[in-house]
Amino acid sequence: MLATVGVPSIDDLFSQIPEGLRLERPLDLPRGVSEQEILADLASLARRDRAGEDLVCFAGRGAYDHFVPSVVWALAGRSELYTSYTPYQPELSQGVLQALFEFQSMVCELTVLDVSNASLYDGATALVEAVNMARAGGRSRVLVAGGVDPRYVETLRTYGRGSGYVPEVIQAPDGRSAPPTDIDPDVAAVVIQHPNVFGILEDVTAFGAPARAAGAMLIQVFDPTSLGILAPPGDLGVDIAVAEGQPFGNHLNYGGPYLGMLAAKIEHVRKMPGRIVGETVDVDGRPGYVLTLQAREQHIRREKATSNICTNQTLMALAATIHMAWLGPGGLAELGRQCAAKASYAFDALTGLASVEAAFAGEPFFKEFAVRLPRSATEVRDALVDRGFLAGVPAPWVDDGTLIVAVTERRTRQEIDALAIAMEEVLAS
Amino acid sequence: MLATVGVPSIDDLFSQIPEGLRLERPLDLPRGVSEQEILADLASLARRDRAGEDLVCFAGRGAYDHFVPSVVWALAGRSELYTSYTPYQPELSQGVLQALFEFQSMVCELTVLDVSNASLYDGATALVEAVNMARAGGRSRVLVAGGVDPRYVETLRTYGRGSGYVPEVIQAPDGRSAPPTDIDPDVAAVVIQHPNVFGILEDVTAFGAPARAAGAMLIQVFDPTSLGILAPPGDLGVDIAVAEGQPFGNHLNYGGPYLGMLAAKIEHVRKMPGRIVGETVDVDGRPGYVLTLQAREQHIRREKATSNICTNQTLMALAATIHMAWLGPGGLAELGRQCAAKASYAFDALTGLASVEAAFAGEPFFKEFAVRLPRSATEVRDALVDRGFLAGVPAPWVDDGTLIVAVTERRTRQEIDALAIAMEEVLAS
Amino acid sequence: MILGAPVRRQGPPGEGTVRDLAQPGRAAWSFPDLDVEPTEVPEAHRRRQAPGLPEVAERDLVRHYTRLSQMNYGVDTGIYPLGSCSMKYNPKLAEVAAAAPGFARLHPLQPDGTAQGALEMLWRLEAALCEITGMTRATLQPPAGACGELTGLLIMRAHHTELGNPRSTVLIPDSAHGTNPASARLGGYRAVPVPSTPRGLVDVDALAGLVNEDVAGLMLTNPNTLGLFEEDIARITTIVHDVGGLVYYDGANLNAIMGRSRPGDMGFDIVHINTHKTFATPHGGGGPGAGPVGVVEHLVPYLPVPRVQRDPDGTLRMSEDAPRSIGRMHGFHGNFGVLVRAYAYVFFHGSDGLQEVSELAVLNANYLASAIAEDFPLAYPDSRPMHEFVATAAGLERDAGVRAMDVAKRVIDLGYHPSTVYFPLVVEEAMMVEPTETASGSPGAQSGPGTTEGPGGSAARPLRVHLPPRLTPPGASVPARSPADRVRGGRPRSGRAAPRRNR
Amino acid sequence: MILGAPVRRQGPPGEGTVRDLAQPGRAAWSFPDLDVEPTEVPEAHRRRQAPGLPEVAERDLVRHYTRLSQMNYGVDTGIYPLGSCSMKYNPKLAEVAAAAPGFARLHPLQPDGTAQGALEMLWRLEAALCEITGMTRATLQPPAGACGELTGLLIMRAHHTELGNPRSTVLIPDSAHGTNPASARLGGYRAVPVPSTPRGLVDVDALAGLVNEDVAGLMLTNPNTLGLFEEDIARITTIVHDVGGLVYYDGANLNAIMGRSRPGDMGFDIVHINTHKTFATPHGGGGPGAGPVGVVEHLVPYLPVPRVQRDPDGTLRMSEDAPRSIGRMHGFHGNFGVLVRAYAYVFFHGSDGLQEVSELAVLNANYLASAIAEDFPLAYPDSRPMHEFVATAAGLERDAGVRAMDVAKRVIDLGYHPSTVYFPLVVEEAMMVEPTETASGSPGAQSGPGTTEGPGGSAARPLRVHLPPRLTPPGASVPARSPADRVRGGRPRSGRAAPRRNR
Ligand SMILES: Cc1ncc(COP(=O)(O)O)c(C=O)c1O
Ligand SMILES: Cc1ncc(COP(=O)(O)O)c(C=O)c1O
Repeated sequence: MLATVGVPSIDDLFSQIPEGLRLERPLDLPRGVSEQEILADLASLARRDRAGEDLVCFAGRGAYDHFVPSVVWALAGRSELYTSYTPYQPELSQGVLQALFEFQSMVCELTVLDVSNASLYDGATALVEAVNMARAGGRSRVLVAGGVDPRYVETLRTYGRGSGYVPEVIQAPDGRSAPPTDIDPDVAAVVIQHPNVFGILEDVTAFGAPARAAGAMLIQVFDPTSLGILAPPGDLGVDIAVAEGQPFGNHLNYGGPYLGMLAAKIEHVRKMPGRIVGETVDVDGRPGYVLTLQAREQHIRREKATSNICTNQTLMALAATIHMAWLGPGGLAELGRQCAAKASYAFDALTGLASVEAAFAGEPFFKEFAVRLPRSATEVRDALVDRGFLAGVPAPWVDDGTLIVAVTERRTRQEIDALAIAMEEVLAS
Repeated sequence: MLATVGVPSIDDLFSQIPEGLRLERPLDLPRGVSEQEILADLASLARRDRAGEDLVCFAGRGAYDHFVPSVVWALAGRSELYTSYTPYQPELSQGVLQALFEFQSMVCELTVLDVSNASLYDGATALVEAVNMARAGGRSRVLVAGGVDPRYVETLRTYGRGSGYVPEVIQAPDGRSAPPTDIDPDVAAVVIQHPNVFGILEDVTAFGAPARAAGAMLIQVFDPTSLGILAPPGDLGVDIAVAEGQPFGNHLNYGGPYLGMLAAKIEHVRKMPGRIVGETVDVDGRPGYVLTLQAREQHIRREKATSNICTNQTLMALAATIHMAWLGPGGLAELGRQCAAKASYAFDALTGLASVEAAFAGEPFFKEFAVRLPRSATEVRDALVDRGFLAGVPAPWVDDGTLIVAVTERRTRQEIDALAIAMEEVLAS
Repeated sequence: MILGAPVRRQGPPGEGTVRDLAQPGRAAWSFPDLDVEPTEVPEAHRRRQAPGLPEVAERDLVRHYTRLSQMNYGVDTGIYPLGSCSMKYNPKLAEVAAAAPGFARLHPLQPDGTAQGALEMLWRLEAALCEITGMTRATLQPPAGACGELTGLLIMRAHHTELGNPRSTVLIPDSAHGTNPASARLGGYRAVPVPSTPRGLVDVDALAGLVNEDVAGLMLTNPNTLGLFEEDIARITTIVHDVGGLVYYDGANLNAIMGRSRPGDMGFDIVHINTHKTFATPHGGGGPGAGPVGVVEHLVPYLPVPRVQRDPDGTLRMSEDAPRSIGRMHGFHGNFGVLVRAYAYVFFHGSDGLQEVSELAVLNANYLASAIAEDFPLAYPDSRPMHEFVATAAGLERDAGVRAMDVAKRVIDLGYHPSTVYFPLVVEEAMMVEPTETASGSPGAQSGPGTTEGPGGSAARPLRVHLPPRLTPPGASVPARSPADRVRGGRPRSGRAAPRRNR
Repeated sequence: MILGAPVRRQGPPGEGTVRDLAQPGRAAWSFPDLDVEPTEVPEAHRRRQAPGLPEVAERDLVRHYTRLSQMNYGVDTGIYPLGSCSMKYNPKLAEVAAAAPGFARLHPLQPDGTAQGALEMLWRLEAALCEITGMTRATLQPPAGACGELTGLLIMRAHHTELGNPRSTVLIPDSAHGTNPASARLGGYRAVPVPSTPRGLVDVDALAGLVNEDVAGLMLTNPNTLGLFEEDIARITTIVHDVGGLVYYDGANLNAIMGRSRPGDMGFDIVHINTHKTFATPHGGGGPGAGPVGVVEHLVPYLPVPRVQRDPDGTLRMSEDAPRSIGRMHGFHGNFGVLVRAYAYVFFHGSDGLQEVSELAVLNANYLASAIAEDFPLAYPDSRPMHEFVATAAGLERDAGVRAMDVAKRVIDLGYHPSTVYFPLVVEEAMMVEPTETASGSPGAQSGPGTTEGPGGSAARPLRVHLPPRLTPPGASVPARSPADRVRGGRPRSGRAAPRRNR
């Protein structure tokens, strides 16, 4: 090959690199190993973590231990799908394109909104993108309900540094959120999370009225697993709905890859970030799928694009699509019912302990709830790890003793009972 | 659907079953469960076993803990392959047919024999089939070298009950086997295992001479992982070679599914059991693959078939094919070298212990060897389990203190050293 | 009814074998550096010439076998309506379950104490299979149905031998599967055919004339290979028992009767099960399978060793302790990995689900038989089929010169797997169809693209047949080192189609 | 040279969506029976109408998505020679590694003490990426390259802000990827284009004229998007540094120089890496990716939180403690599962293997450029390409009226993925090709079927073009609930081909 190329050695291929900039030593990394060794290395790292059967998971706050049916990765893991590139070449990408089209359709069905895109990075960045959509009209302010996860607010704050806004949290988080009062024509978006960071059901319409009155957009962060039983964003007057899509088909993966879902009313479609797949027909009139409305995107509009997103979370969206199809309307409703019932049972079990009380008594919740402990929530959680439970996520922004507990359909009554007993022991010790 | 069929109820579809023979109660089994439950049930059973990282494996005797490269099941696990039927319909089965053709070709390359089939159940039943081939000429007696694994001899004995022979073990197993002396024109087959049950390299040609002189067939049980470095059956004058193919691409699986390999000289092809894939051309002259020589098989010849085998181990053969292609000649040689070197190191480490000695000193071996312990081998092995080692397989037919130890490329020097230390401790206690 | 999907990954064959991709010096393998002293093979034992395995990069290997897979039809591709094969959907959950290291990396010769989970699985599965078939105990060792048959025949032989005479013949209906007579011979018996009646059932009078003290037993498939339940089954088993013979149940068609009837209750003594049929363990392009064999009480001592036994303290062990056992049928304990998948299927479905499976299988077969009756009438219209049926293209041949094989080829061109044709041989222009419970999930399912394009269904209506039968080969060569050799075609023989339990 | 395999699972589109398979009452789902008291959703919160998700049996679901997969081209199908995308072979071992429950089932908010394995993996990977790029520390949080760019720009902004003035513009060469200017705007900057010379390199004099105290920095890809190494890179970075600007390295083309040269040594301050390019993490049909960002010493305090830190006792933790940090770029810690795969690639190849990867990638590109030069000359014949090159079909168009897109369509018809065409825009009838190290395993590889059928290679010789551009759509509708809408085509943009390390 070198002869064909017309150079005497491999080094000559790198001759354009100026002399002083050539690395004249090997990289300071171990030399290559065999497949057996790299697998053993990674397996031994994985074994140092405690997860799955080894640590019963009641942690939530945007990432949940739902059951992933075997079909999901048996299909999403097919190599024609996972080793493929972005479907710019539609003739060679009908599989991914059609699956994404189905994904968008299902997200629209879930949310009762008109249009959806082919996935964003995750829930938090999907909220950033929704806020950018709202701010595209020229308004500046971004109001955020108190019940929105602080992690999402932090993410908004980071991105706001570049885009020129500071998210205004309406009120210190305290159970159910209070609707905005300081609202004016410079408000671009009002953001609410429902169910909120404590799992509590918010009154979304109470946010919609003032937002509409001020001409601001209402953005809801939703939980896709709730939409079999809870009223969908579209029915609550929401303009843009975003979600962390992980609970559909994606493992916990220590935080990623997940996927951001985003759906909106049709009038916002040209401001929507990311890829959109549309249906079309080929020269023979047969249906087919292509990326559409690409004039919004960075590779065409560059600086004027609606977003800089390029690589997104297609494979995760594909997994979510398969999981949603596996669930269907019946399974989705059952999923919601089971989460709600088990969370309710766990709430009773834990608040039934002498020293544990509800953090926000009387508030209806979905699959997550907050309890107040007589001691540091972090300490209690850590002590419960030794007993095999990941009991929840502390909420230090409320107080030192608040723990947020999530209960998915995957948890059994037995596990919940055992958690209650273990917590009682820990609190007694 | 019932209306189309013209019956009022499902029960009517079963009306042909005579009344007294209808089961009038539900089956006495648990009712159906969810996917989540059945997976949890099986996972909890699997966790009750000790295997893999949890129990370092030095056990062999026909089943070995070799490394299975990730590609093997990423490919053999593709659903068009593993959910397909026997390739009787060649137009729809070119994938499986071609892979089996490649399997046969590779087995022929390995063994330096002319023809091979598309897999048998396992090594032991492959030997049964080879003996049946040898006996097809009308001769009756089956002589078996002392170094053939007793488990294979037991299997021969079972099948011999139907076919009308009793395998004659030439000599009580004792290191290297002695060639047959009591040989006459009624001997159909002489069976030798090389490397033998103790891992020892046999003198195959010393068995070939008397066998040929008496007109009997020489059958060799071989270890496919040895054939990168050891002389192949075809070069040793063997008529039929059989093997347990598990080490290529198949996990231990508590004994199955594995695959039997069988290769023979071309003159025996019409006596060969099982499926054979041949190359052909289609109406356009393009190459294609079909099942061939089917007139040997039970679905055509019924009672006069060469064998009753129907379902075989195609998928395992496919996995073996991929593994063999991954290895290539270089990898196969390296695999053999590593097994041999590590076994030799382990032999030195163990026989270096004060109370342990070689069972058959001075005999060259491949990847397995026997040591003599001062105590019951079963007891020692069981004590080593508590220290995380599956130290080997006892050989009770020799004496109570003989342990057969197998060392694959997967074992590290560190693991071998640790085994030696642990064994020393156990023997000292 | 949605019957399946077109085969669209059927590309042109002839991209070459993996060897054609090879380049000297390429390789996919990697091993750790040797961490001990290298050794030398003794001169006399050394291989002189490296085997001609292909030298390929891993990416070439991956592309090659990915391509081959795409040239293959599987249950995941579409319907597989082959009669007598129960090709049903293989639940993905079973693959996940079987991959657990506690199963996949378990050595067959581990001490029992380190394999209690595996033993418990085997123990429970054995009990479930006994309940389903009405037997006392079972062996899970045979790696396929044919091996199960031989196991049963060796048990038969052992039983008669203990009574003083192994006897010499085994009766087998003429419609039986080829493995039955082949196994009989391997069991040391002569196979004597039993004729069928015009209604497709065992000719009981003929049977009565064939039995005698030299008959070791009868092998029977029920519902039989024509898809019909042997109405006189009680009389049949009695006739054989009356001469001291045993009755063997070929369980290939067990999918028709689960929870509805049991071989043991019909009077059978020995039953084999094909897990890749009834319990949806993947057939893998021809294998692996598993052929558990159940027996009645008095035959239990003959079951192969090792067997799983439970100690009084609850511990399970692989026991070799069975002096009257026929011995060992497999090098180890059989196809354990397949049995894990069978367990998953049995206990996922449970008592209610298994019965539902049979009901759906029979309903689907009857529905399909009605649906295509106009074009392809039943070969035995006087008997109601169970889970499969034999139709005939004889009328079409008379009227239009179109043969069953032409229909099959046309079905292939439409993208589906055809039914079995020309089997059973007793039926002219036979087309044998088994939809299984997989073919349709719910009554009334009736739309979607390609729906009426069933195998041998109305698809066959606009027949444009005699499309080139692409690979009915003119001649094929045996691979590798052997000379070219004539070939006797790729005749379709049997097989099936496959939904998961719907709730 | 074996370039890939024909696409043969490309069946006719239009089998309907999963919804078309649906039947009321069908379902694939199963859940355990509820083992606690059911609860009621408060009336006001209740969903009134069930969402219109499809109702399908599991087997239909499986067949549908199996079919869709077969209608898709992937690296496992054949070569992917898209320029600027490094579409290389994704080692299967990485999938095995990432599936371990200790990674896959780890909750992002677990206490650090229960995630030491994951943290160690991140720690080692960060160090390796810093060594490869010559940076001090890195964040692994950005889930893709574009997010990495924005991260870098926010760091730039924070740096300048601390110095008193965030500045207002960022310089970006006209050949840059679209994400560069888009990210600049999201970082609060105006993007100012820098022109290229006729040799395809940055016009250094023009650059010198563009810099001033209001320039926050320069974003540069090197080797640039034309596949050429910026020979004057030292002068370029100095010019920007001299006005107090920072220099950002878009690492999309890092695959060209691993072990041969490091952005840090060239004078760059901030570098992003696309793991799905350089480190072969599967691209998944458009994602996921990961876009780690490395920085020089003085920018470390601005890196996003949380960051992995090691305590004196060796314990690792996710630390939020960084008062000058720009904050959080992702809801959790980024695409951890992707990073596991990147780790597998980096440490499997090691120092020697990574360098070999770059050498092969550059060799392959140069070889391919020579091989097709007769038909498609290089757009910049005076500069030697690195790992990719831009050729032009302008001559062919003049002589035969055949355009680059026609060549691409012809290549598709031959069964391969074409190169990028019409990008970069500055080149007439551009065809941009990146073979990566995957395209060929070893020097001299030169046989096998379909070998000369390369993308834009001699395959294009017997051109029978203007085959129907099947899916360059006349118009497409936005899915689901929205009205039909005009479409602006499916223009190919970038991408790549893929071998494993050969030894
Ligand atoms: C009726 C019948 N009996 C026996 C068998 C043999 O079973 P196996 O293929 O598992 O050996 C079959 C297989 O198709 C069959 O259909
Ligand atoms: C040069 C260049 N920069 C940046 C990007 C954006 O990276 P990502 O797609 O990971 O967001 C790409 C992606 O193709 C690229 O080619």
